[in-house]
Amino acid sequence: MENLLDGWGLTVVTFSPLVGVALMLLIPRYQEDRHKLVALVTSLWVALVAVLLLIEFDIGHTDRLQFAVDRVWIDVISSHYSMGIDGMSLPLILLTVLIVPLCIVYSWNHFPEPHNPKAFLILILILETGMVGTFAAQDLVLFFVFFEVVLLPMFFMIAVWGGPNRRYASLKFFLFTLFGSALMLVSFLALFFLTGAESFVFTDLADAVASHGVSRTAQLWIFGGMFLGFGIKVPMFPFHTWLPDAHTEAPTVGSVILAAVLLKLGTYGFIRIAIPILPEAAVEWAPWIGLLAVIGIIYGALGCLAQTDMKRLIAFSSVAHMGFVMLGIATLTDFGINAAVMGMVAHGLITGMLFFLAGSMKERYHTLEISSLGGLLVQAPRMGWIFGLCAMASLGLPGLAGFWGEFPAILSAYSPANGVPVETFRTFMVIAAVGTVLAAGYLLWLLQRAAFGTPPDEFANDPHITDTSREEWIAWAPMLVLIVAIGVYPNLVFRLSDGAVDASLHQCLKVEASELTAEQARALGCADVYEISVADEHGVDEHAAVGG
Amino acid sequence: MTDLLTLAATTASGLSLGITEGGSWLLRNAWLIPALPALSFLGILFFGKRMPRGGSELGIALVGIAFVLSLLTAAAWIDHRDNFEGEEVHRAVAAAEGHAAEGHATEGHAAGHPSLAVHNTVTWFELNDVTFTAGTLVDGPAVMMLVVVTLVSLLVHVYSTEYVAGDQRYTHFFAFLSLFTASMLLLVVSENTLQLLVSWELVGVCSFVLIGHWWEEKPNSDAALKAFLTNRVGDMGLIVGVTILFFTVGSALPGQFGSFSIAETNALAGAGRLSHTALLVASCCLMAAVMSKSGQFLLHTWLPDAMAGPTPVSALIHAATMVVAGVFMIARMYGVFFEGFSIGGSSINLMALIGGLTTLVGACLAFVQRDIKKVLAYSTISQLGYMVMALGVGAWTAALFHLFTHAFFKACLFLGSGAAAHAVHSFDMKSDMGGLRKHMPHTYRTFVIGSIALAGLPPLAGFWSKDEILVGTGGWGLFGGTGGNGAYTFMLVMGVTTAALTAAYMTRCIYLTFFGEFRGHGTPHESGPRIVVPLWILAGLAIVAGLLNLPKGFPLVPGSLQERFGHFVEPVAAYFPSISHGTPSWSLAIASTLVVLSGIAVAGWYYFVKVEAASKAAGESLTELPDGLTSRYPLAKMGHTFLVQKYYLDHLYTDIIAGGTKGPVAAAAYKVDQDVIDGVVNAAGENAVKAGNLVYHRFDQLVVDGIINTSGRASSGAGGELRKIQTGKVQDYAAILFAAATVLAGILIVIV
Amino acid sequence: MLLNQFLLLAAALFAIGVYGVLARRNGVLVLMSIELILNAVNINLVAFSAVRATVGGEIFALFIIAVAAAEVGVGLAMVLLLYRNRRSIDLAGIDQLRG
Amino acid sequence: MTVLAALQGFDSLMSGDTVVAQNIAFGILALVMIVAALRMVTTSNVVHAALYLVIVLAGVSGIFILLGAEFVGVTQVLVYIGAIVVLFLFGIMLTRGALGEDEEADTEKRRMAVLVGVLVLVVTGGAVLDSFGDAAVNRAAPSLTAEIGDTIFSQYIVPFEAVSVLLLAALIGAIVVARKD
Repeated sequence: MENLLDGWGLTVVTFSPLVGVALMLLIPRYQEDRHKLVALVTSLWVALVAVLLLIEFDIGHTDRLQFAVDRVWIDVISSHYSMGIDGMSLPLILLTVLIVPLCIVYSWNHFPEPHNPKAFLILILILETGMVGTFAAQDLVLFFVFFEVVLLPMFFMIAVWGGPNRRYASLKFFLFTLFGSALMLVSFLALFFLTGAESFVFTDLADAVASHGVSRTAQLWIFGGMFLGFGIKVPMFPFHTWLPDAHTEAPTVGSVILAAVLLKLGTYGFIRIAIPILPEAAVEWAPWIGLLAVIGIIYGALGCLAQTDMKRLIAFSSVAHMGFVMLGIATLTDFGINAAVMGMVAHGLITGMLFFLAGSMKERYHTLEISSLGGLLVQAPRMGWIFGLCAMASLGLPGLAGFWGEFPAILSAYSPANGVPVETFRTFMVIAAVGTVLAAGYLLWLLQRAAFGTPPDEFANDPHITDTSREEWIAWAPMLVLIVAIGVYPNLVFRLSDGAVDASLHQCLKVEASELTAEQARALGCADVYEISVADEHGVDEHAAVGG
Repeated sequence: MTDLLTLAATTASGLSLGITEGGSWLLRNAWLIPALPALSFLGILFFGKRMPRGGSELGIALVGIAFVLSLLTAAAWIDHRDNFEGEEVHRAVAAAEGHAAEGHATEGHAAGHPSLAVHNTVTWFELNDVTFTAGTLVDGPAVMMLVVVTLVSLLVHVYSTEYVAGDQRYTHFFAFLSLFTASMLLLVVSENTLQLLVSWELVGVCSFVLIGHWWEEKPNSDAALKAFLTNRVGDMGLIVGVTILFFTVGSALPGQFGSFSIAETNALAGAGRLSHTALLVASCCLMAAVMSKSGQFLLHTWLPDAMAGPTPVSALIHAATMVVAGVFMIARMYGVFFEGFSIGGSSINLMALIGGLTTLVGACLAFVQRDIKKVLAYSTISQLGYMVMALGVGAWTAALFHLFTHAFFKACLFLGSGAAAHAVHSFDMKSDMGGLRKHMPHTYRTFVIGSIALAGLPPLAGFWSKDEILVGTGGWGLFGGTGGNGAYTFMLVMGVTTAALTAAYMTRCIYLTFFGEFRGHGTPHESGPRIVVPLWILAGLAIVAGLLNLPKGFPLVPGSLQERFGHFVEPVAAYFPSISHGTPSWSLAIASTLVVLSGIAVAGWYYFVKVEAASKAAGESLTELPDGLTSRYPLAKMGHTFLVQKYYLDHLYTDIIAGGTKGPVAAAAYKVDQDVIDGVVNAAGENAVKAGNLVYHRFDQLVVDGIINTSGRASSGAGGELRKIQTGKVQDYAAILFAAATVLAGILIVIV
Repeated sequence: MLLNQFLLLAAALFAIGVYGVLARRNGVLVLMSIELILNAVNINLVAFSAVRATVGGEIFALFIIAVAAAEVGVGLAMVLLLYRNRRSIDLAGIDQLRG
Repeated sequence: MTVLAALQGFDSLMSGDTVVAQNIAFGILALVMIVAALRMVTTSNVVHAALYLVIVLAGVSGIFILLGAEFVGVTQVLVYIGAIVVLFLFGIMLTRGALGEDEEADTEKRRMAVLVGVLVLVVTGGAVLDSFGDAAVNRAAPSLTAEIGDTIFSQYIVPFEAVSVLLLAALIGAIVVARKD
């Protein structure tokens, strides 16, 4: 078992959903039960292998790349089929592998219109491959391939099973992300050619950048390209307008997967590719990313307050949440990025649940207009209280997972990595704290209008507003348990991600600038990073000495 | 912090923290006390419906056990306080840059044995080689609060089995009551600020759920929302304050990224190792949190609305426990506040000012309320103001003692008002009450005892604690008493006037509720034993509690019995700043009693004489003189409406700030989002389409197609011409054939 | 004797043959002119065979004679058919295959 | 230019004695053939044209004999004159002779034909004169028919068979095309 997982583990996890898809293609369309069975079995099998990976995972050194496999893939462009996971990618893979079977169970006997379970389940499985692949890829080209593979099924899911103006929404989603990833690809290539690294694997690129010392402006531009590619996916402030449309139009399962995992590809891209490979550029960009993140928080919250449609409100809330995650990343500190990883996992679970709830309410009330909802707690008490719990988790109540995503981010914003302007980040911290209040505002206001009060007369004695059904319970129970478990004992995630985050951050970002003498700085290879911070603190003369 | 510190026996290098790992089993395992109600919460949540008494019996049982445990812990603490000889924990500290010598920390203690807090932690999670611990820090104030919270919670549990009897969400109510008690107890024993923050917000959530217990009606859920959001505003301050402290402590400890530990923070603050500005900013932020949680002046608007919740909830949460969480937090972090607001030296600081203002504001507003619970709510606000003012002027023990006594008589008043309202099915004194003393004797007697204690007449608890605070202000120095930490004369004046106002509005309340004719419908009758017994227990405590802290030099009682409360509760350790205690003065005691009596007299005269006569003359039970003072003078009238409008603060918050952000600002932001950003995107889309059309119609059709078409036409034209050659005659073909062949041959020859 | 004499003669015959093909309206006469052209070619062949004193050219000439015979056979058959259908063998009138 | 070269060639011609006889014979034959050919293409009477064709073919056979290729000359007479011209006569007879005067094509067509003919003559003549300036044809002995036979059945056996097949095909074709039914 030991070596089997080591060599093949990741490839199995990534590609077995495709095997499932192949199987399902053989089965004719009208045998729906068989389709559902195959899809569920495949996703459970993937989950099982992932759990095996977790068990075999060496908790001691989460920073090391484990289960790595590295074969030459396309030698012409020297890209390797190199996969591997460490502390940062494992939690996200586990999240993906958990969400997909739950989605399949959730839509067991109420598939969205037009009724075509075969195509729907195939799309979900392809999505799963794309997502797991992206998190496990250690090669830029491979990463980009999986990054794009994810795009298509989601486009079709929105375009085919979406709401009224799904065409506009799916097209907007597709073009927006494609635009971003095109720029990202340009910067990947620029990175590869400028540094002359011998392969696209992250580690080679990082060493190449470190040794060759690509010119600062080039680094800035490359980081800019990546920032745009990932920023659109996150989504960050100015590039977020595709998210509300995509969510309002997507079918329930579609928006759950979109919210739970797809948004994480962007942030994961930052912490896996952008920051480790280009630390100097990261330091230069950090204040801008922080600024956009903070604007995102406030902007998302205000957006939520103005919404009339529940799903659109939840979509805006995830803009705000991802703002916190990006703030954590922008600080470039251990704390911040750990908070980001935790934030990703927590947001995935909580917003996934919220979208599940929105979907169930849409099935019962056939509308998500908040003004026509109400009295959920009267008619469906259990679902009402689950909705209450998720709202509380979403606004960052301590004791639930949301808090551990937001609080350390705010904490780390107080003292960002050296070279990053401290005062600006402290103002960001205060604004983010204001964000938590706004978050409480819009969520509880939603809870009050949707759950409290008495049901409006049109639904008062509506027979099929039933309480949570069996599938819903099965689909939701694991997520609820996890939300509470991670909330009470956050070490579940921190233990995994801490080592990896520590390793991914460049030495110069972490070490205290003041304690470092000039020679040490040059030895560590962060002359220019140090140079930046030096220029801030010690004035020009010191700078000249070190820079020389 | 990291599995604590050099357990050096002697006071070796480094700062002593005034905490110990030793102590009796009970003190070390104080985490059991919060764990029990948490257990009962889970039990009721999952199995409540199936229990015979709907889960309340489990709740009462476990809170009862917790109460017994707290009593035992108190006993263990009393023993530990005086004769615990274990070693004190020390912490290596960064080189002191020119701060006062090591001695600063130790000399400040009053004489006597140092009270070492019992410290017991377990690692919660690790980040960036910083271990975050969760654990308990048991010392004087913690033990006191444990006892108070568990006692009041137990009585409220018993009380609400009858009060909430018929409610359809009976089990749900008890579940959250237990969760609230658990989180409050967790807050009380929390060892570090992170744990404090967590339990602080948990308590906020429980109050949200309990206030909104009857969430069918909109006002109830509005009140719950308002309470939670105002608390969240305060929590914002708490988060920022905690962050600042985390990193300031981190910079003072060598090789340490940061630490949440309360003991460390206070000890370092006390030893002057933390920068004053950081402490000041942190104290202001934490003050914001206190203002929201303990209903201080600017953020108090949620407390009166919180009365929308069931009365046991108001009694437990909004009188005895949650609202004092803010005061307890100040007491807990007193090292930071003492240094931050430099309470020791100055004549006025933010905390004292806010406290004083709140007392006055609360008392004035209590005058104009119709709803009995609102009166008590505003009175709670004003008493909390007292405590915060006491802490602001440095009278730490007086504040905690007042908290202790206030918990009892305020809970008694609330439960009494609940009993009365339960009987007449309404809270409105003016329309539905009056003359209840005949129908509900027990409630009447306990209510009067509670009011006397609240007003502060000598034998009862209120007098002792309020007097201590007034002494503590040090302002009385002008009249012979020695001041406490600073001459806070202004605070003294506010304190005394409030004492008078308190007495006055309580007399009004008693008259409107229990005297005159019964204005309601139906016949009110005394509540059952499960309500009356808790009332009597609390009334008894209200009487007895004052004796716990008799001032020094009190004639009748031997020295060993004086100031027991202060002795056991006030910590004498490194983590607690050295505060000077004012010496009580007889003249102040007499003066304050006279002021209280005058308050009662005025109100009594107005109601018992004038209104009684007017109602006798009018033949029906009046609640105020028809042409009273306020109706005659426009200025008084304006003052009256100003008070009734609660200083228009509510209007300011709900409509302008909350309504503003909710309505127009959010709409504007969303409009920006839709028009500007989406506009940009859509515009980009449309322009792309337009450009596409332009390119298509202009360029593509005309130019490119043009070329192709012309070439097409040309070729067909040419084709047409060439067709003529195809005459069909063989000879012509042959001719062309030969001609072409020869021409080609010719060319070939010429070239080759 | 100069080789040129024979080649010039062949060229002349060839030219007259071409003229005959192009100018004459009678199908049979056109065939005759074709025979003329073929003979011109034969002359060339034999002339070259003589210059090289090999028999290759002569053999080829023989083949050409055979082919010419076949060709006349078929040609006349067609002309006959044409005649039967159109009562006239005037080549100018046959232009159904016009473009 | 090429014409001059040709004239010089002639005077060398005149000098030799045996050669002279041959040249005279060639001259007469050539003249007769050219006149007959011209007459053939210009006469309006089809039968006359056929007869002129006979004269030309006979001239050609003479030329062959002059060039030493007796076997070919004899086959020429045998096949061409004997068979093909007779065939032509049959053709003329079957198509009722000239049906009146076979008047010349309209002048425009004839002028074009003359033009093409002259063009062909000039180009081929020029090419010939230019490339074969003064190559002489003086055969030691006429070619041996045996030798022709041997090479036909050794080197050219494939074309020989092909021609036989061709003749068969032509035969059948002619019959099929010209069949009455």
